[in-house]
Amino acid sequence: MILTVKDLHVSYKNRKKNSLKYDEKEVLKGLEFSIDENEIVGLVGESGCGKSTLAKALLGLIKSKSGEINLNCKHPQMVFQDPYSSLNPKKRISFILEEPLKNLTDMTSEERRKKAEWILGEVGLDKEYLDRYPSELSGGQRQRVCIAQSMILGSDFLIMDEPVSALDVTIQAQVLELIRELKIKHKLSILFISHDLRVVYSLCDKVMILKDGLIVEQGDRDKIYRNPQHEYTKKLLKSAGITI
Amino acid sequence: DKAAEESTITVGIAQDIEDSLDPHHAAAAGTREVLFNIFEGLVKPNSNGELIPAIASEYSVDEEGKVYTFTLRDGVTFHNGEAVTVEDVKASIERNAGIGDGEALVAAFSNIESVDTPDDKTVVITLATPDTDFISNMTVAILSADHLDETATDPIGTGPYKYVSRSPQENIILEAYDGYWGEKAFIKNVEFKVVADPDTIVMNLESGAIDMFPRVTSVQASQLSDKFNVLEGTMNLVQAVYLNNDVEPLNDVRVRQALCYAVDKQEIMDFMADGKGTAIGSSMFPSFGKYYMEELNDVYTTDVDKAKELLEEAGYPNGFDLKITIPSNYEQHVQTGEVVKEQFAKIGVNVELELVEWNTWLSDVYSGRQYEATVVGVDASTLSARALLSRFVSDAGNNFINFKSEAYDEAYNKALASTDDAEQTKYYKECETILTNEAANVYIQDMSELIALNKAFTGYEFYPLYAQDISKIRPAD
Amino acid sequence: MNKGKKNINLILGLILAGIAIIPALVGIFWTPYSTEAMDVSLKLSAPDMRHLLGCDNYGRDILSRLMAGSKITLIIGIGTVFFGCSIGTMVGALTGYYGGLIDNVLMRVNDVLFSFPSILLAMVFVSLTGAGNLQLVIALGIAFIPSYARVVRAEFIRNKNMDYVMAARLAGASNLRIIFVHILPNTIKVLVSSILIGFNNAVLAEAGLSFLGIGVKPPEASLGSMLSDAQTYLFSRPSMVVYPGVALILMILGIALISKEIK
Amino acid sequence: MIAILKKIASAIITIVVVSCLVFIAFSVIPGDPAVAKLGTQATPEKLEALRIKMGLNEPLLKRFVLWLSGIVRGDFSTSYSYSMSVNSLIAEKIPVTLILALYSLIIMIVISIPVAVFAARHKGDVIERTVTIINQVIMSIPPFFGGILISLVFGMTLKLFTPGAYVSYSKNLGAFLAYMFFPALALALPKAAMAVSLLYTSIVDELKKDYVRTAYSRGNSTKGVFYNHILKNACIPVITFLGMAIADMIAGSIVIEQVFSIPGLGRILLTSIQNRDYPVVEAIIVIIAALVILSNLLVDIMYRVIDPRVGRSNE
Amino acid sequence: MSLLQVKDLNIEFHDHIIPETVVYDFDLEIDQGEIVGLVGESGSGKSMSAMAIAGLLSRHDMTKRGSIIFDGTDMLNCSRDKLRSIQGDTLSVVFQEPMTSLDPLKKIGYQVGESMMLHRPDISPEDRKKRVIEVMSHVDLDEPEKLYDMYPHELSGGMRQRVMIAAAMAITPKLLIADEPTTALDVTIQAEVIELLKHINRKHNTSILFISHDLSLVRSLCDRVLVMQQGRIVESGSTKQVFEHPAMEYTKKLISSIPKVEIDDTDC
Ligand SMILES: Nc1ncnc2c1ncn2[C@@H]1O[C@H](COP(=O)(O)OP(=O)(O)OP(=O)(O)O)[C@@H](O)[C@H]1O
Ligand SMILES: Nc1ncnc2c1ncn2[C@@H]1O[C@H](COP(=O)(O)OP(=O)(O)OP(=O)(O)O)[C@@H](O)[C@H]1O
Ligand SMILES: [Mg+2]
Ligand SMILES: [Mg+2]
Repeated sequence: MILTVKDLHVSYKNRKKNSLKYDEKEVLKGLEFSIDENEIVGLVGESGCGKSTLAKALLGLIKSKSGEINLNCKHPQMVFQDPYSSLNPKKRISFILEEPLKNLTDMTSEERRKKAEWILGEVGLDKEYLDRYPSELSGGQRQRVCIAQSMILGSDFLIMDEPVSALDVTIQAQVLELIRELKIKHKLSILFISHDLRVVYSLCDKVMILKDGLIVEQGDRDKIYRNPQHEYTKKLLKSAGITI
Repeated sequence: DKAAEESTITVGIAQDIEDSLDPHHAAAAGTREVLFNIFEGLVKPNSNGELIPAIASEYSVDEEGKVYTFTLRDGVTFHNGEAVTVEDVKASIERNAGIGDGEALVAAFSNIESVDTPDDKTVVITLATPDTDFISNMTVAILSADHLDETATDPIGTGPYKYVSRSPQENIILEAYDGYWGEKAFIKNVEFKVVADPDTIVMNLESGAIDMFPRVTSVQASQLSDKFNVLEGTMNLVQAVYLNNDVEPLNDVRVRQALCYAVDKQEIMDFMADGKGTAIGSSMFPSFGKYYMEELNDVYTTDVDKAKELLEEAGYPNGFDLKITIPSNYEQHVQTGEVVKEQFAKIGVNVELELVEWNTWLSDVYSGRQYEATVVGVDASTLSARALLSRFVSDAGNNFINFKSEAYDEAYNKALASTDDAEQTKYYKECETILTNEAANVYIQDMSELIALNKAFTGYEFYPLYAQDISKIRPAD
Repeated sequence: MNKGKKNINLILGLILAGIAIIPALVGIFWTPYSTEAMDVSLKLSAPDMRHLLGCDNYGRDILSRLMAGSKITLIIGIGTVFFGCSIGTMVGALTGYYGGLIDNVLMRVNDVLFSFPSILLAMVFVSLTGAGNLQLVIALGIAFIPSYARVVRAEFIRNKNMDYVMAARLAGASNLRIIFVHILPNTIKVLVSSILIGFNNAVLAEAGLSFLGIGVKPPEASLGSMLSDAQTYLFSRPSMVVYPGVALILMILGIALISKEIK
Repeated sequence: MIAILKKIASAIITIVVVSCLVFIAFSVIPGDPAVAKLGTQATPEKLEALRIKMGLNEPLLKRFVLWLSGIVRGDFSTSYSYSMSVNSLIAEKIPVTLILALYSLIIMIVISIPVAVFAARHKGDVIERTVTIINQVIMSIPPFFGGILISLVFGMTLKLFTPGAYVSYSKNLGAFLAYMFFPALALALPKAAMAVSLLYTSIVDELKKDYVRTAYSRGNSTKGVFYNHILKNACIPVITFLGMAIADMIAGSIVIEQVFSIPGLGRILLTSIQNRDYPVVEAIIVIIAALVILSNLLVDIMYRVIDPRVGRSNE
Repeated sequence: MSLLQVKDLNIEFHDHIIPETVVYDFDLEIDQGEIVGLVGESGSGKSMSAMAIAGLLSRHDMTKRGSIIFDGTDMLNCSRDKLRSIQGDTLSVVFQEPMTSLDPLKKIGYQVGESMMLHRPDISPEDRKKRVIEVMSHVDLDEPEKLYDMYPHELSGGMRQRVMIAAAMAITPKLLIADEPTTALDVTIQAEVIELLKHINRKHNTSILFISHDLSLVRSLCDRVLVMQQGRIVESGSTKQVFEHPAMEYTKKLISSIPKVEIDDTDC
């Protein structure tokens, strides 16, 4: 098991209008799941159900209220939902890619540069992109850079938060292909977040359905797609036009 | 004069009355010149610099100069209509002398031993030591005895104008007093209007917002249209670079003399007022005719070489650094400072001008005496030479230049003691000469005073004291 | 955006600011005449070949004083902005990034400062410390801190929840590194425009203080003090008002145009 | 509502902090009010007597407590230089400055909105560029100089008013308002220029937004789109500026009052600083700070009124 | 005659030094009651063409050539007043972004009723409100009376999109242009909006131009499909024909990039 989660609760504290008190909004209400080595787990749910929150909580970017997260991976990485805001607009691609190496390893600058060139090749980009700024890249290229940055440390667990939803259909297909390849080549475990059941089907080994802060259904891909148990899963499948 | 009955004049003043409307507590020259219209003393000055009887119709002094006897004039009333009584006079003078509560408001009054009222027309003032000059202090305002404490907010006097209202930083409004005993004012309503920004004076005059402004600069005067007459008088003050006689190197008479030789008074006047003004050489200005010594003006004619020589003698062949502290609100002194800086530079004295607020000046320079040199003008509060000369006595409280000269103290005391006018004048002149020879200060000028007056008015009179006598002004035909 | 138009504004701005600033830069090293030497014979003399802009009421060469005055104005403007901006940025960055108690405390202080209009603050400060260029710079600088702090704080709050900051954190960057290496460069754009606006405000505020008589020390001059001094000659020698006025306007206008384009 | 109450509470705290700072600042700075009052007549004995009379010999803390408790009761004690209570001194002046500031606020708004809309509608034209340039020039003029120019042009040349002929509002309200128009204009113009450029940028930003297209698609005329939809949205970023503008106008009135000979708070403040008349200075600064804080509070409330999103979503 | 006839539409931008043509020779006909789909990758010119048809492209720095005849009016050459009288009346648009296409400061009710206010000035405000609430309930918005006084930010994306549709339907147009009305929405809501459009089409016989890059949606909704690539229409025909026998490489690529869910084959 690379990741096990037990009874995870996460809530946002907010000051609501007309009130002096903090208003606590519980987004995740007791999740329980695990992810195996070299496995892609799909996380599906409607917008705002807490998918991104879960991702950030798993990596400690936001505090969870209670529960247990066991992550057997040194530097877990994440590909953020929005390829436009997840790259620092003022930094060149080379800086962005080398940042984890600079902070967490003691490589020399040549070594870092080499590694950056290599990882860029892995995601199918030319090394000339190293000297560009994010604004000079298309959405698909940005998403590749994000993926590259998340992989440069060679960590074996990644979270990908809707990595393709902002992209064009044709580019979507390319990125999905890339993820498939990388998983096999680098023996990655991935938590893949999406709201597109088709995409999830085409990529993941296991699927979890999140609704109202709870996982309403989880299991092998085929089992869920063929034989959904929960009403919500059925509704999702139906509206996606995946009829049984 | 009936037509003038309802006439109005608006007089611009640069500063509001910020000390007090109570003439006994008012200190600023700008306040005194406004209050001049409201209050009178037993005697009052006229435009020739003579004291004429006012609330008193006549007075006499005994031989020795110790007992002053005043007879009240008939029919003098306060603005509230009540007649002036000997009690009022007694109360007013005792208040100034601090009889009753100790502290004299005016230094000279501490000499008063008693104020007596033998009958309801006579006031007798007895001095502790003889003083023939004491009468010049009797211009002090006479206030109503039972209104003393309210004067600051509701001034009631006996002058040609009575107080109507004021609005801080806006105006002070006066109205001609019908019951005035003397020659009544021509103009019924007077508004003293505060014009705080000197750059708007010309505009205010031209636009008709004000009819008169005392003390415009020559630049302002030159910009006025022919709607205005510009009257020229003198400011009656001693403008000088006052030197702290106590600090190095100004404690050396040669250094002070060198500075005197370095300045070019004419150049200063040229820069500041197109040559207007009167050069002076000691602490006395021309309108004090009797005491004024024109010859002192030429003791130090501009002579850079001589100045350098003196400096060398004194051990400063390369000059020295000098900080001149100037109150920033007096533009003319600042300007003078700027010119002086250049003139001193020619003899190697390197001047730094330090502009300070009036208050800082008062506390650091005037009271604290923590300064090297300053440029200001010193005026006289009474029509007496003493008003100008007393401060240079070694232990005088207001000897802010730390001047010390035994000869001076001696001459001054002799002047005080003498009962003979000619003799007294002689001693005062001796004092002036000592100031000049000792180069106590770098004397510059008695500045010219330009009055801008709308041609609709006429009759303005200059006084040798700070006074704007509106009662003499009348509409022109 | 239309490139052509952009360049015209930028070039115009550069030219205008250049006209105002180059003489000031030259003025640091050289002026045609001494800025303080007086000469009665030249008092208020009209322009001629030797004194291109004529002389002032002390017979001092106006061109020379204009150059020196521009220099002082520039120094005060830049000094003020530098002072206010560096402290304001620090305050804004820390409060914006960390939030919580620091934010509350510093922002309250900021509010207090902010509730004193800048000219008032400067007046009080100068009356405490006396006049002088350094005092002026500090006084105006303090008065301008809150505006920078606010701008930077808002940018930090906006940025700190952006995904790239989270990514940097995942990449092992420390808080200080995130503040200075990652977020700060992203506030530059906003900062530059408020720096330029701040410069203009500083120059105008200095002129205002000179007008109130608490600006630079004579005989030193700034454009503001020259302008306010020359008002006396508004009717007789309007050109004396025009020169510093135009220089001031050119300087501000030029820099404003440039700042617009940088935005 | 509670959010607003909270804002009010924090505003009050700020005012209190400001008052304390002001009092402490003026207690520790050099400069003796007694010296100021006595001027050249000062002698050590007289000074001492006056200090006792003014209460300056009391310990600082006691004076502070006295002063603060006075303020809480709305009593700002007595002016040193004017023989009257600070309250009555200031009460007379506050309306002048306030009306000047409000007047210029109105002028600013009345000028800037149509001009900004006009410029935005002609974006890219010569008109727009002319407006921008004029705007920039106006912003570059020091306020006092602008005031002098206005007196010169409208007063001396066009004779639309008499520079310096201020009439008190208590005497003749009409004449007062007529006179105040030009000072207010002088105060408003640079701010109006600023507002135009902000509003213009904001409108241009709004123009790019999708809802504008929606409005057009429903058959709105250009004017309808501008005034019905864009303007309100474009004003939101400008409101913050409004708060600052009010503060600037109150401060700017110090200078403008000087130029136009208006006896308002600014004039009193200036002379009181010179005279070390601390009760007056303290009172005025506290009042100005309170006005600024108050106007910021109003701006905050205005946000809530104009923008339904504020206060309902989190920051 | 058909409701809308577009011939040889070309759109060219001039805001850069070299003029840029973004739509070439665009041809389109829509009959009354027909639903036509327009698909293509991002930036292929779908929105531009649609905006041109709706008369919403009127900037100085662009030119349009060709002809657009809508309901007998020449949309490219008629007066602005004429254009305005059509916009929001017989021709309405639902925009791509429901989050930003509503004026954030106007109440929902105002925005839904705006076109009615502009085009039917004779309807009294009370009647208008009644009708607006009616229209809102037609698009399945719950509690329309309450919604009437709410602001856009208080609504979810799906609700906003419904509001947009309600606003477009307020005075039953002849042609509804829907520019990617579902892209920003959740799958479940997407399906509902498609149902809604179908319903409107059936009930009012409104023609719909449906723009999307989601081929599966187009497939389930439209009668006819046009495929655009780089400003040109590369393929057109009935939905069935295009999806089952795509003629162009590009179309094939588009269709193949829909992730497949092959569950149907297995037994269940
Ligand atoms: N910083 C925050 N403060 C308060 N509430 C938040 C915050 N971030 C997210 N939320 C709320 O938490 C819930 C879950 O948000 P989250 O971003 O995890 O959703 P999501 O499933 O990723 O949605 P999407 O598919 O749109 O990305 C939402 O209702 C959101 O409004
Ligand atoms: N102002 C402009 N100047 C030049 N080109 C423009 C301009 N606006 C849009 N374009 C271009 O016009 C083309 C068509 O844009 P359009 O918005 O119609 O694409 P779309 O097919 O709707 O794409 P999407 O699916 O992303 O909405 C794009 O290539 C775009 O870059
Ligand atoms: Mg998310
Ligand atoms: Mg589009």
